[in-house]
Amino acid sequence: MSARVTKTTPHYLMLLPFMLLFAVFFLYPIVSGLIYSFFDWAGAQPTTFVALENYTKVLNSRNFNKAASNLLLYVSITVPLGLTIAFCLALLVDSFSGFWAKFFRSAFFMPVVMPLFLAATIWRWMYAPNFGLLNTILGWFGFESVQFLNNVNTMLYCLIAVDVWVSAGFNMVIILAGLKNVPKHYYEAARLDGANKLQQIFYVTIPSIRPVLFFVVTYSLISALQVFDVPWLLTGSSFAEYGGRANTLLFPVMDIMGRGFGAVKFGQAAAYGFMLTALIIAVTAVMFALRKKVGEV
Amino acid sequence: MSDVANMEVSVARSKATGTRRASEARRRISDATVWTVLKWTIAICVAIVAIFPLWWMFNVVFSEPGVPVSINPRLYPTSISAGLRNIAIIFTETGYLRAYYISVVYTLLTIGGILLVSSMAAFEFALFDFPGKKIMFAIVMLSLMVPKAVTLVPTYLLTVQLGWLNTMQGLVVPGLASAFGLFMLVQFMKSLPTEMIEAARLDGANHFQIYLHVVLPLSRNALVTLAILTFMHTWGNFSWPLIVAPNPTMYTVGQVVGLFNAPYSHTTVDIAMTANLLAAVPPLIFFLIFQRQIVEGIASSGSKG
Amino acid sequence: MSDLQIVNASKTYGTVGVLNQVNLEISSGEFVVFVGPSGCGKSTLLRMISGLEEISSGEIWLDGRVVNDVDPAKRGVAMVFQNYALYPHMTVFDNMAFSLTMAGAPKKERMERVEKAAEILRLGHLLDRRPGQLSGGQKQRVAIGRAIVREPKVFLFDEPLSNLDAELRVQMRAELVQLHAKLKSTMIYVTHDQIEAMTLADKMVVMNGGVIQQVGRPLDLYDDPNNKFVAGFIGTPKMNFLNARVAQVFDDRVVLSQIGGTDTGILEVPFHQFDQSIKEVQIGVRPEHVRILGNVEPSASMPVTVALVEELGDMTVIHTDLPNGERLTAQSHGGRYAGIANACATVDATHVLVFDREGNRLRGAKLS
Amino acid sequence: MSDLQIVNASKTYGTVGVLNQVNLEISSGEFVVFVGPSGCGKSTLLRMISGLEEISSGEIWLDGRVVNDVDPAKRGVAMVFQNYALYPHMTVFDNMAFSLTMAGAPKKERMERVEKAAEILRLGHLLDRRPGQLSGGQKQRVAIGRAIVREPKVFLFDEPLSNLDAELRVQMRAELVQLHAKLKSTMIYVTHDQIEAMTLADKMVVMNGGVIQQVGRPLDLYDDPNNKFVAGFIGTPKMNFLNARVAQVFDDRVVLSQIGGTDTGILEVPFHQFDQSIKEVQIGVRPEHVRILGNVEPSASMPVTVALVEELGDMTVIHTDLPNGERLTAQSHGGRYAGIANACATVDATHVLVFDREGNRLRGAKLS
Amino acid sequence: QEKVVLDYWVYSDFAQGEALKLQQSFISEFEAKHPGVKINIAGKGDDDLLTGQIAGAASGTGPDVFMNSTSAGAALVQAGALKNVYEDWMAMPQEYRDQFNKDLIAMCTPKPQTMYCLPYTGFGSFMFRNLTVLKEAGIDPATPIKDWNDWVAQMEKVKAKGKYGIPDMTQVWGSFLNIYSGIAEPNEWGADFEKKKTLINPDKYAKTAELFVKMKPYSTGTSINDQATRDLFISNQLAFYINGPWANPPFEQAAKNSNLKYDWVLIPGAHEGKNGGVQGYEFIGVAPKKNAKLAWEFAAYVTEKQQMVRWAAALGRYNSNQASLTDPAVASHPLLAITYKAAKTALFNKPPFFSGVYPNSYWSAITDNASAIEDGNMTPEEGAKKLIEELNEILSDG
Ligand SMILES: Nc1ncnc2c1ncn2[C@@H]1O[C@H](COP(=O)(O)OP(=O)(O)OP(=O)(O)O)[C@@H](O)[C@H]1O
Ligand SMILES: Nc1ncnc2c1ncn2[C@@H]1O[C@H](COP(=O)(O)OP(=O)(O)OP(=O)(O)O)[C@@H](O)[C@H]1O
Ligand SMILES: [Mg+2]
Ligand SMILES: [Mg+2]
Repeated sequence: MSARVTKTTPHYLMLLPFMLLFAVFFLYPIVSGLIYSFFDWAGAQPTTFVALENYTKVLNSRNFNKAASNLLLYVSITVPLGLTIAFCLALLVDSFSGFWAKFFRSAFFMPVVMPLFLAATIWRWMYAPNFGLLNTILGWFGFESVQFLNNVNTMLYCLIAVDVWVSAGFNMVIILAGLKNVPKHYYEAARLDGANKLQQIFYVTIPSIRPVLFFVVTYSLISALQVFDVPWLLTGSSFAEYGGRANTLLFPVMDIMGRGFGAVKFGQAAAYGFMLTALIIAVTAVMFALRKKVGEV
Repeated sequence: MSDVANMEVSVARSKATGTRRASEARRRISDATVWTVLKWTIAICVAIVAIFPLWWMFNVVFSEPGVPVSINPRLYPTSISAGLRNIAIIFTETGYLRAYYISVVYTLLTIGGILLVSSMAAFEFALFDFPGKKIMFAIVMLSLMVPKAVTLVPTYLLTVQLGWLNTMQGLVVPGLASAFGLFMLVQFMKSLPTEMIEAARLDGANHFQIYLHVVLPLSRNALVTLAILTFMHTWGNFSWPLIVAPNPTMYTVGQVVGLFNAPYSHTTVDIAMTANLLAAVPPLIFFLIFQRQIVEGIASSGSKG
Repeated sequence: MSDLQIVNASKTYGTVGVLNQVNLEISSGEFVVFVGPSGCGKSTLLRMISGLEEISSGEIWLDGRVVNDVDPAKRGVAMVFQNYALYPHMTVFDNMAFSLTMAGAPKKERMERVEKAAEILRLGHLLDRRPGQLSGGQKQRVAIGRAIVREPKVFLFDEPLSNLDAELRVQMRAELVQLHAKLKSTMIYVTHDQIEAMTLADKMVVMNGGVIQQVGRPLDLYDDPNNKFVAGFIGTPKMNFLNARVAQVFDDRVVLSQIGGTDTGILEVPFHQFDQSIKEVQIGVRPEHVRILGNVEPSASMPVTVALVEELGDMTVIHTDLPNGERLTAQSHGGRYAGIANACATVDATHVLVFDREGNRLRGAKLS
Repeated sequence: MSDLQIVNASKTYGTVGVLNQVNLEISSGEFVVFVGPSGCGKSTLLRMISGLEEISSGEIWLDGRVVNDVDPAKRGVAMVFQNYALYPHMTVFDNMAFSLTMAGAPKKERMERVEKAAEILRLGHLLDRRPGQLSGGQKQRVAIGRAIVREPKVFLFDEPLSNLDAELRVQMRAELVQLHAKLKSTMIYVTHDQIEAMTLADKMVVMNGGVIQQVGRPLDLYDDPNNKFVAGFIGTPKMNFLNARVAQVFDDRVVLSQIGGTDTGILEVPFHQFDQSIKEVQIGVRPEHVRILGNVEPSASMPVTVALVEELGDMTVIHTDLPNGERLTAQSHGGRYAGIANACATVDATHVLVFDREGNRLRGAKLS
Repeated sequence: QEKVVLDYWVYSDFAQGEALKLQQSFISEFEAKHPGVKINIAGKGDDDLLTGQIAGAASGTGPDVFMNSTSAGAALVQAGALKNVYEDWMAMPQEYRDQFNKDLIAMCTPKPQTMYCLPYTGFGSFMFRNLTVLKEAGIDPATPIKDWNDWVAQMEKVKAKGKYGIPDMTQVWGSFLNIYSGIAEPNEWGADFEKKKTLINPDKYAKTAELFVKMKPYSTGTSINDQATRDLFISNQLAFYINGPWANPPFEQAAKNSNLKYDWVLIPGAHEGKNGGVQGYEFIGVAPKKNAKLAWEFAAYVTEKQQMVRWAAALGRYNSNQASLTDPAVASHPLLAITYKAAKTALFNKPPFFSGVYPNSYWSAITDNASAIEDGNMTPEEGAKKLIEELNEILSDG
């Protein structure tokens, strides 16, 4: 018994710093956030227990459905699109070698390195009506100026473009690393079997890097569900006013921030946050279940 | 007679094969060149799209003052001296240098802390079995799914209770138990050969020495990758410093830049852009120095998902 | 001094038994080789000796004390891993000195002991390199060097040569023999390469399915195996096993018939006091004791069909099929195969081993 | 029909030449084996034939047409890779049917052809499994099956057995022989395992450093190698090479002396019209033609020191050192080594090969 | 004697350049009068200021004395960041109290005996005109713009020369209000939090929306906050630009560097004699903390006439200390003069202050509705009706 204890002690000692910090600075705030979500809580003022009122208020609020449907649409486009592009970029970089491979890899990764507020400033300029870069180019082809960021039909796609631009490099690098691990023989066998480039991608590359893809998909999903800063900056949001025209770029986390710091309803913000958490956990669980079903190679 | 005929036939045939080969070769070459041209075109275009914003900002900073920015696309720098003047203004007339200092210290301490704390934990989670391991790891992973917006205020209140408002430890310590970092390192360390650790055990290394002398050095790529990602994340972290270190003596670069970006700020575009550009420089340098490791590091962490 | 006793050692993973009641004695200075097919538990046994694997039941005695609960590093054993497990981030010197560093030995001592080991293994000029800059054989030597530095009582090797190419293996084998002669430590060596086992072992331990099948000098196992498994496992080409009927039993020999399903397949095998109750046996014949003759058919020869001839220069291996479908392989030296399709085979009865239906060796009673 | 000619083929990577002016003819139905040390260009040559590697100069003709620029899939060749390259995410059936799927063959045809191949290889019951659920030998067979399904004119094998354990290798070797007999296709096989090469090849191609050293039947290469490389490469234990002086030349023999640096090391080697200008040669003697004698010292025997004895059951290999430090290995069968340390060695002069100082074989003039 | 340290938070532009210098001299004067007191000034961006104050109030560690926009006042009241300074206020001499804008004092005192702050600086919006563009379009800047129709007519002329008339005024609630204020009265803006009803007058809203529809062809499509809009103005592409005085510095610089010629006028109203415009104020508040007394004294000091005169004179910025604005040193400042004029007719930005927190979708509902009408998705009348319903619904949702 005591031998067992001494044997496992070093493990817990090594874990201690992390778990202690984690418990204090993550677990405790999460738990207290969860508790606050059942209270009417406006910062310093005394809190009163309101049971599930915060949750029902959020669920019944005008913005909730809008934010939820925005999120759904956004996630269902940006994740597949972003990953497809990242995947293509990875293939592209993989087809180079030596200096150029490194060069393009670094170049494509650049947006990941750049602070977001910078990226947003520049994209707002690119999207500007009439004189923005995009509209200038459209103008050359005789198209009318589009108010990209103020038109409910284009706003979401503008956001997705920026989002893909920001995240593609990161996903690309991960996929690229996966590509490097695919044994060359698979491709050679497929070539001998008469598979063309596209078929090689579908029959060899994708199945071979499935674990990497799983990681990338899951991580992208989790991040996309928590989307916040890009639409916030792109719409020039403030706590008083956010979400862009007709709330087209309103997402749950934005609303959480707004309800907290704008309307000073932290209880509602917390309730909202935990509903989102539940959604994220559900999505992740589905992902893991799917992986089990498909079977790990 | 028949010999002659044969000869002719064979000549004809060799001619035929000759021309067919030539045309085949041509087709192959043209296929190849089309593909190559396409490949390069796409790659260069994407590279431009990726790098352009930074380039543009650089040009805005290094341009003749007073020329409207957004309707005269700046494709190249026009005035180096103006840019230098802008930079000088930023450094002399604002607390930028101090903010640089705070940000660098904040970032480096965070990186150091995260690498240390999460590598120690990852070492245990990835390589050993002990009671409670699964449940602890699961809880840590679940925390990844709670949006930051929810915990921001409770964490802040806690930090205040600790008396860490406007202190470096207030900035750094609450972010050290990074679930993402732990996850990444665990994935990487799982792929380390167990023999290496067993060899060290036989060589008399104790638990901590195995971590220090064997596992840490072997995880170098993953650690560097985590360092880069942490650098970018910490450097760009805005909301936490904002509420936990509101004192101007503790402003980070992000906050100072925020002052320039405020809608009612008096500053002109080029000055604001200079502030922005200067904020982008350190992560860029950090990335360029360490970018080689990032692929290998992420590779082994990603592949096991 | 460094005697090793393994007493009733078993190992289970969950409910799966991997080693079953293993008993083994190893004396100081012996070179012991564990052989057996993949998955038979060789590595597990070795790792139990090293202390890396816990022992489920039983005891391991080293130098007269039970070491079941002694820390691996304190048992005085050193291990060389299959893939060397060199630390890629350290130089050869640091790799070799690692255990001393961990023990806090002063620099001077480290230098001395590493250099001594390096000299033995001719590694002196490589001490500053990293493992990545070494060839396979050099890595191998560094891995051994790391073990030598610790001056262990017992060396443990887990298939240390399996990653090397054929030529290097032959060379490293010779070096190991010399090393053993020089150090005179106990060495325990795991392999599934027979030639390695036969050439290196003072004592060979044949394992199968978590059970020790036989322990002994290599040639004793070759000549006098305890059961079909050992007989078949040792020797290439593999021993032939043929079913036979006991036709007649004499005091000093037994007459077996129906070999290969033929009437002419009759052998008089020298055997002291054969157990009369046994009617069916299997015989084991090594290919070198089978002769394939041309189409002549002497009595006591069996008709065979030649299935495949492998001419390997000096040696010719002829695979034939007996009328009942059993395979009979013959091996001959020097001559070249004449190219016959139907032939006759004779078996040297004095070298025939007899097994019961369960595969256990039947031995004649010892003459008192 | 599927004749293969390789004409002046060379391959360079950048400035590094890997294959140098290779010329080779392979007739339909032949089983050709490429052997050679690691890095000699075997795989490269094979891959050039398959079309996976481009040819730098020269031509490859298949069935009377140059295929240099033909797409790999359209050459009618199939390749079996060292690590099988089975797609882990597909069932055995899908793996085998992959080429047909790519070609858009209808389901029925796929079923038929895969089943036919599966029958040949006894894979019928495995078609629904994934490669991860197969043993090494089964994977190997699936890899071959995938090739068979394509009904290629030429099969290419790149060390297909090197990942299998010894026993399975022997077994698979036999299966390959049978397969070749059944399909009668041209097969080209790369290995660096001699036994594999000798047992499988109709024609053996020995390569070294990107150059073909000799082409011929295995036993011809064994008995009559063109140079020291081929002589040394084929045969285990390796042929002994000893320096010798030409003492006397007769019309039908040559007398060599100072073998092993000893005065008694004198051999009269049958040789028709030895070139008188040559004074120094090297002789090659296979271990089986060396005999180690007890302490008796007959004339024409050389004193040797026994360095290492490897007793492998039927075979005993004795490594000895000659007085001048040259190594002389002897091999004997049947008997057991007596345990002498100082001994004498004799060499069978009729089996001695003579090489010049550059390692090229010196052959006697043909008798007209 | 222990040193008392007061944290003093201001908008970022108060902690930059000229403004900072002035603030620091106020501080040192105050410190000189109160030995043992030290005041730390910190500048913050808009949202950051609010975030920090709310978080600070929640933890009791916020700034001691701070400014913010009156429009954020209600949120700060709710967060408990503001001390009731009614008694301190009443303790001040009458003469001091008379210096302030009466309306604002009323706004700061939403309930009897409850006063949350001292009104501090402020702004009024007006219209910048690019004289080069007007000249090109053949418009005489000296003739005042009579009403909306006149205004639109001018824009048409500008557009005929290929230039733009005005930014898109529907994108930001502030720019919307700049137009709406040209027709509405103070009691037709804001919300009644008791009844949970908006005060917007639907008819006047519809009129405003009609104007948006008319202006649309002449609009740049960019919002007033976009850099592109300012750049258009600087590069003589845009005739009218409506914003507060803070927009002036870049124009001033451009006037120096690239000969921008511009002036400013009041924002045209729907009919002659009426002008549009928005006035907004910053207040200075005191946290309910230990040193609230001293903090109050400091707040009272900086808002006092002497300081506000210096402030207005140096920066040309408006404030709520009416007495200071009439000071001759101040009245002559051109920017201040126009602001002062504008503020007389302008509507408050988000009234009523300090009583109810506007739900976060209130303001975007207005701009969304206006944009939709501008885009032709609804008629102005339909839109107005819908908007009122929507806003009332939002208010009652809480
Ligand atoms: N951690 C484990 N959990 C469960 N079973 C295990 C574990 N380690 C080994 N085994 C099983 O124990 C048996 C013996 O394994 P061991 O590694 O000792 O075999 P081996 O004789 O060394 O084989 P090889 O020659 O392939 O190395 C195998 O059947 C293996 O599957
Ligand atoms: N892509 C390449 N670039 C440069 N050199 C190469 C490349 N591929 C092979 N080589 C070199 O060509 C030579 C021949 O390689 P090849 O693979 O044909 O050898 P091999 O005979 O098959 O050896 P092995 O038995 O080890 O498989 C080697 O020296 C190798 O280093
Ligand atoms: Mg093993
Ligand atoms: Mg090869």
